[in-house]
Amino acid sequence: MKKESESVKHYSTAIVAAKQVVNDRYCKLALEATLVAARARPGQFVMLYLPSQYGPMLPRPFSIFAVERDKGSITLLFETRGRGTALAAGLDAGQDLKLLGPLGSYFPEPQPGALLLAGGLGIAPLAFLAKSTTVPITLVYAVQKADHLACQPEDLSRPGLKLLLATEDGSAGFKGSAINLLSNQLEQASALYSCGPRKMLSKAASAAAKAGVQCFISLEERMACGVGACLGCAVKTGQGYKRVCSDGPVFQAGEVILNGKT
Amino acid sequence: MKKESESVKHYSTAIVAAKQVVNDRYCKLALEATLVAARARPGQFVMLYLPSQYGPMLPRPFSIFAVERDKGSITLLFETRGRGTALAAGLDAGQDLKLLGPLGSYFPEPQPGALLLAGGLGIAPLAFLAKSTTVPITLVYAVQKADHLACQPEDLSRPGLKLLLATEDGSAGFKGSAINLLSNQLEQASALYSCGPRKMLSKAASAAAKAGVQCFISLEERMACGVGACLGCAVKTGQGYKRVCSDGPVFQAGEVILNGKT
Amino acid sequence: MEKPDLRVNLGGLVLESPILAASGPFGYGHQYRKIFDFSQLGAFIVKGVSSEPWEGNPAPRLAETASGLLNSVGLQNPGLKSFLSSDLPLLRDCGTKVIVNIVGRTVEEYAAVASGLDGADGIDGLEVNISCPNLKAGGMAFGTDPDATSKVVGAVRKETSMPLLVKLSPNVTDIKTIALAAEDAGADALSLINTLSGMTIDIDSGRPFLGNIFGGLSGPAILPIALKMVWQASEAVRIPLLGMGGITTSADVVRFMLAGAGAVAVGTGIFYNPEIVSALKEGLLEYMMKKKIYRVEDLRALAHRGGFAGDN
Amino acid sequence: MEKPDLRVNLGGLVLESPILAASGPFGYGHQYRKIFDFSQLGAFIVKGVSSEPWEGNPAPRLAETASGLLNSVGLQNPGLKSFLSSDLPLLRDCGTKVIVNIVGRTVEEYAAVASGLDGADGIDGLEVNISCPNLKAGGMAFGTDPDATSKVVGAVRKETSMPLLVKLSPNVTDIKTIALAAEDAGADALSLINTLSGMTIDIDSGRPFLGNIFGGLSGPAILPIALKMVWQASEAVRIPLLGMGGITTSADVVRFMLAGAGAVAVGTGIFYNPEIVSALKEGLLEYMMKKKIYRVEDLRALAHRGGFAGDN
Ligand SMILES: Cc1cc2nc3c(=O)[nH]c(=O)nc-3n(C[C@H](O)[C@H](O)[C@H](O)COP(=O)(O)OP(=O)(O)OC[C@H]3O[C@@H](n4cnc5c(N)ncnc54)[C@H](O)[C@@H]3O)c2cc1C
Ligand SMILES: Cc1cc2nc3c(=O)[nH]c(=O)nc-3n(C[C@H](O)[C@H](O)[C@H](O)COP(=O)(O)OP(=O)(O)OC[C@H]3O[C@@H](n4cnc5c(N)ncnc54)[C@H](O)[C@@H]3O)c2cc1C
Ligand SMILES: Cc1cc2nc3c(=O)[nH]c(=O)nc-3n(C[C@H](O)[C@H](O)[C@H](O)COP(=O)(O)O)c2cc1C
Ligand SMILES: Cc1cc2nc3c(=O)[nH]c(=O)nc-3n(C[C@H](O)[C@H](O)[C@H](O)COP(=O)(O)O)c2cc1C
Ligand code: FES
Ligand code: FES
Repeated sequence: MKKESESVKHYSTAIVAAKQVVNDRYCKLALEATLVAARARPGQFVMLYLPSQYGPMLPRPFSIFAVERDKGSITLLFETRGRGTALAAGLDAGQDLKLLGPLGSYFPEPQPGALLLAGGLGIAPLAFLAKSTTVPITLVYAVQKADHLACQPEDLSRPGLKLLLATEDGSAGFKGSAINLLSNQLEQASALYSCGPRKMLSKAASAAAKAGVQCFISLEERMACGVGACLGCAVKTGQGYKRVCSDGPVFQAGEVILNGKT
Repeated sequence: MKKESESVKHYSTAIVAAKQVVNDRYCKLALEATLVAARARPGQFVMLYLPSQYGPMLPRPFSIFAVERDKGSITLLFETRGRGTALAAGLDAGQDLKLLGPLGSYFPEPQPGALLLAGGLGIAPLAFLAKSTTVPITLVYAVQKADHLACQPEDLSRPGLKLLLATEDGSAGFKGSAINLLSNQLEQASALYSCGPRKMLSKAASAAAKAGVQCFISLEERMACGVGACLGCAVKTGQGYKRVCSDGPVFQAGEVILNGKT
Repeated sequence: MEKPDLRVNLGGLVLESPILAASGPFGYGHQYRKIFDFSQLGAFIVKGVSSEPWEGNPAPRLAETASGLLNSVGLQNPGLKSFLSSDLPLLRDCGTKVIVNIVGRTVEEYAAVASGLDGADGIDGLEVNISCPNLKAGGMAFGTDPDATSKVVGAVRKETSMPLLVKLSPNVTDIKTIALAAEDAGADALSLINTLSGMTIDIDSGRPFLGNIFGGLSGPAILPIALKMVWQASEAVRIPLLGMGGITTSADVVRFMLAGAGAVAVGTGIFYNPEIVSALKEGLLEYMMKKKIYRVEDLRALAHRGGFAGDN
Repeated sequence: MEKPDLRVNLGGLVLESPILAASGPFGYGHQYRKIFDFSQLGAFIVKGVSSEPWEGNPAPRLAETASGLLNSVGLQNPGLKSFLSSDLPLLRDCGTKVIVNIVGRTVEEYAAVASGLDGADGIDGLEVNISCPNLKAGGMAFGTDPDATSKVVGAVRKETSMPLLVKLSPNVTDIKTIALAAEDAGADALSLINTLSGMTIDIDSGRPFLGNIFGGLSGPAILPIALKMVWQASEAVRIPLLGMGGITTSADVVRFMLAGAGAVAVGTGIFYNPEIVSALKEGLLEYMMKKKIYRVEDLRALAHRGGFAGDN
């Protein structure tokens, strides 16, 4: 994966251009943030400073899901989970908030035949990656059940993209684990790009290693600064702890240790 | 003053019937709260549990400014000062919130010739008191300058009420300290009822004592429970500390110690 | 589905629910009896009682801080006699067990209150608050020194055969030493934590805000500190723990139990929500059903034993 | 109107502003130099440096709590050599003074870092973090014992003639004893407070949330505790104090100064608002103009001397 260029962090005011409540779990937020939109690369994220009426709150990291460079806007896709995402889901068009970004490393440009594996909300950076190129690639999008599709297949489709859905209960697409679906595709893949739950990443990385396919993964960890200063977002690697926010979130799979005491 | 009847505390849901932003300092909030409206007496207060999006917050005490028993509603009048009042001013008609009340002691019924002295927001309980009776009384309403009239004279007027305004800068009514204005009125007064800053109360109480006129004052103190349990809202009296929330807020002036280390 | 069993044994006191009212915020109880149903409580802990009346501190006594509350009530109380004649009768038949918190400025004073309360009708247990300043030893709180802790607890233990809780101060370098001293001196259970010492300043006057300058910090702000002290105490002693400090949600209740508390108490939380006790109890039941834990005792100290099986 | 003078002398360091960056949250500084202007800072305190590299603690290392943050970074750092060759050069000409925070597991380690840093180009002072576990004395932090404090500070003092700050741990029964020990052993100023020890539990897994189980609590939640310790230390010692713990507003800055701090540092606050340093400075200036205080030194410890005249 590529290192963020050191000069592109911006702390600036963004304006909510549009909010779309996908369903009671998921929400899309389009933000006018010209500089971020101009520079964001797939895999990078932003820190959102949500205005809370009572006391300060840590900013929340969100992957960039889509970019409209002409409009100077970026879109985030998130699940309403705790306080931060509840506040984010409560924003309305026209409100402003602070934002820091684009942050972190990004995916290398996919070559023809690249295979993308998204688990759950892991779709956010991979949707951006899939749209950032026109070469033929395959995107496997795996969720527990059809209800958990944060993003509809028609939103993802583009010429040259082969989209495969997988659900654990079979309520949409392939029934069963994404890893099973993956194994059939891996042999021919030029590289694997993945984002999602740790356990899925770990299995995907092993499968890729076995198949001799390069694998890039995007990680999540609790964050405070988002810029590599506080050393809070540690992930264990062969060379000691690295920072998810600035050494990552995109790592080469072989670099990081995903199992055991991390 | 009279002690609250022990059985009338209610913790219930109130609905915002109307909000009126008087100006950038003051705000009126009408709440549908049937049981409170039915039982509230002038001088009593309610605790407002303001819904805050981030973490818990202590409830805020507010005097009851007006009651419309037929509509089952009460009105509060407040100044936007800190977090709590900012949240209160941000409420909109139709929203609900929790409320505990009516709480505390209340003023004895005014006899003809009663004199009421309100300093600043001290107008809230005295406006209710003035409207609760039809006997002829005098209300002195003192503020720093005309801008600080949280409540317009026409809102207060009723047959039999003599309203005297005082401002420190002369921008409305009598120019100068309310206490000067008071001294002319005290001799003929049947009793003095006062609410406002401690220093004003203390001077008013001395003047009343000198004139041999009974004096009732309403106090404020930081509160947590509002019901007399936590002993947080202490005021020094001849018999040790009393609780503003349940022994007061209305006290006989002679009872409490208003100066020095309290 | 089976309804979970919430009973716990707290140092000999069998309680119907592990959620108690902490000493202080609820006062002597009668004010809140009109507001929520006391039978929802595992026990009610009465505000501190001393042998003679205490006047308390000058106003203001309360200041709100970020997710916290500073109070400097100063253990104002009407004294033993008045408590027994005026307050205790109002608590009889309140629907739950009654534990009385006792305070003193000397070992003798503690012993005197304990002796005066021992066996009184309507009292089920005692809780010794050792955060009071030791007048004979320069004003440091008894609970900041293991020897002073031993002496107070030993003296009270002699005066009562009731279940005896000892309430620890968090303002110490090492909670384990104090916990052990209290256990060795005869405590049946430990309550922790009391408030952390703090202050605030009014920038307008340039003076300390509280009349007493210093106050005790309670509320959600202190929860992580309380949780750690419960964790540590549960590794140091064998007697049961009553965990408290900042509880406002049923997740907080669960956290204290997983850390080692057999039961918990809510204090400042009652100010935020007068219906908190039933909300916590409902939330705890829901959690237990979801986790298929049928006896609340089984939650106790689970986090020391690796948590739940599997990797949720 | 005259523009207030913000200069302060912190143990021999003359600073242009009394608002500093606390050790840790800003790391080694270069990441934040792109985000805010370091010349707004009175000084920049670098994250803890040890003689050899420290790996740090397992993930997760951060947990948000009510108005607070738990961290268990574990003083991960690249060690003295790498700091001098890779990090320090990036701080040269950063626009403000640089103070380096030093950590160790033995007295010798502390002395070794101090000796290695002494006189290095681009360093204006040292800050000894005595909250580290004392490996030779069972793992209790040096800063929880006056003798251990003396030894560490004395050893470091011998190695450097630079201004020496000693950073106190709040996890103690009596901050005054430790403050005095540090002063007697040669500190030029004291920094307080470091984080309070705490923890949290993931109720879903039933296990401690942080990889290291325990972490340090910072942020607004701890401000009242920090303020009291600064108040107490300022009554115990003569050397200047650098106050910190939960600062997020200029009112907080003022509170620490009124309580006795000559200067303050902001830590966790930078996470909430990357522009906090200039916001605090502006707010402080506004307050001083309003209060007609023209030298920030005049605010120091004013609350001990009765605050402002009159009764606002
Ligand atoms: C690089 C990165 C990219 C992300 N992209 C997305 C995205 O595109 N869409 C999305 O829905 N979520 C994303 N997340 C996770 C998202 O940040 C959390 O879901 C969100 O912070 C939850 O906040 P909350 O206040 O609602 O929950 P709370 O549980 O109240 O959060 C409490 C704390 O935990 C942190 N936190 C909670 N869950 C996570 C998590 N899984 N990872 C990191 N921190 C967490 C929060 O930041 C906060 O500090 C991303 C996380 C990272 C690190
Ligand atoms: C019995 C009683 C009746 C009151 N009636 C009115 C009224 O009718 N109109 C009105 O505008 N105000 C009234 N007040 C004062 C009102 O409660 C405070 O202005 C309000 O709490 C400020 O809250 P805040 O969150 O906006 O300010 P903050 O400063 O953020 O409040 C912080 C804390 O201080 C407390 N507090 C702040 N100022 C006061 C004060 N003067 N008295 C008591 N507590 C205070 C708050 O309750 C809170 O706990 C009354 C107070 C009491 C005790
Ligand atoms: C207003 C108030 C009064 C208190 N009084 C007492 C007391 O009399 N005796 C005692 O042992 N603890 C007393 N406490 C401490 C509480 O019982 C409890 O230990 C502490 O507040 C932490 O819990 P919380 O955060 O849930 O309030 C008091 C606390 C408050 C806020
Ligand atoms: C992520 C993080 C890392 C820290 N690292 C250090 C450190 O290396 N050395 C040190 O003395 N203090 C360290 N601290 C403590 C801070 O300098 C400060 O004393 C404490 O956080 C309280 O201030 P605050 O509430 O403003 O953050 C760290 C704090 C945080 C939050
Ligand atoms: S969040 Fe601070 S280093 Fe990554
Ligand atoms: S506010 Fe609790 S006793 Fe008055």
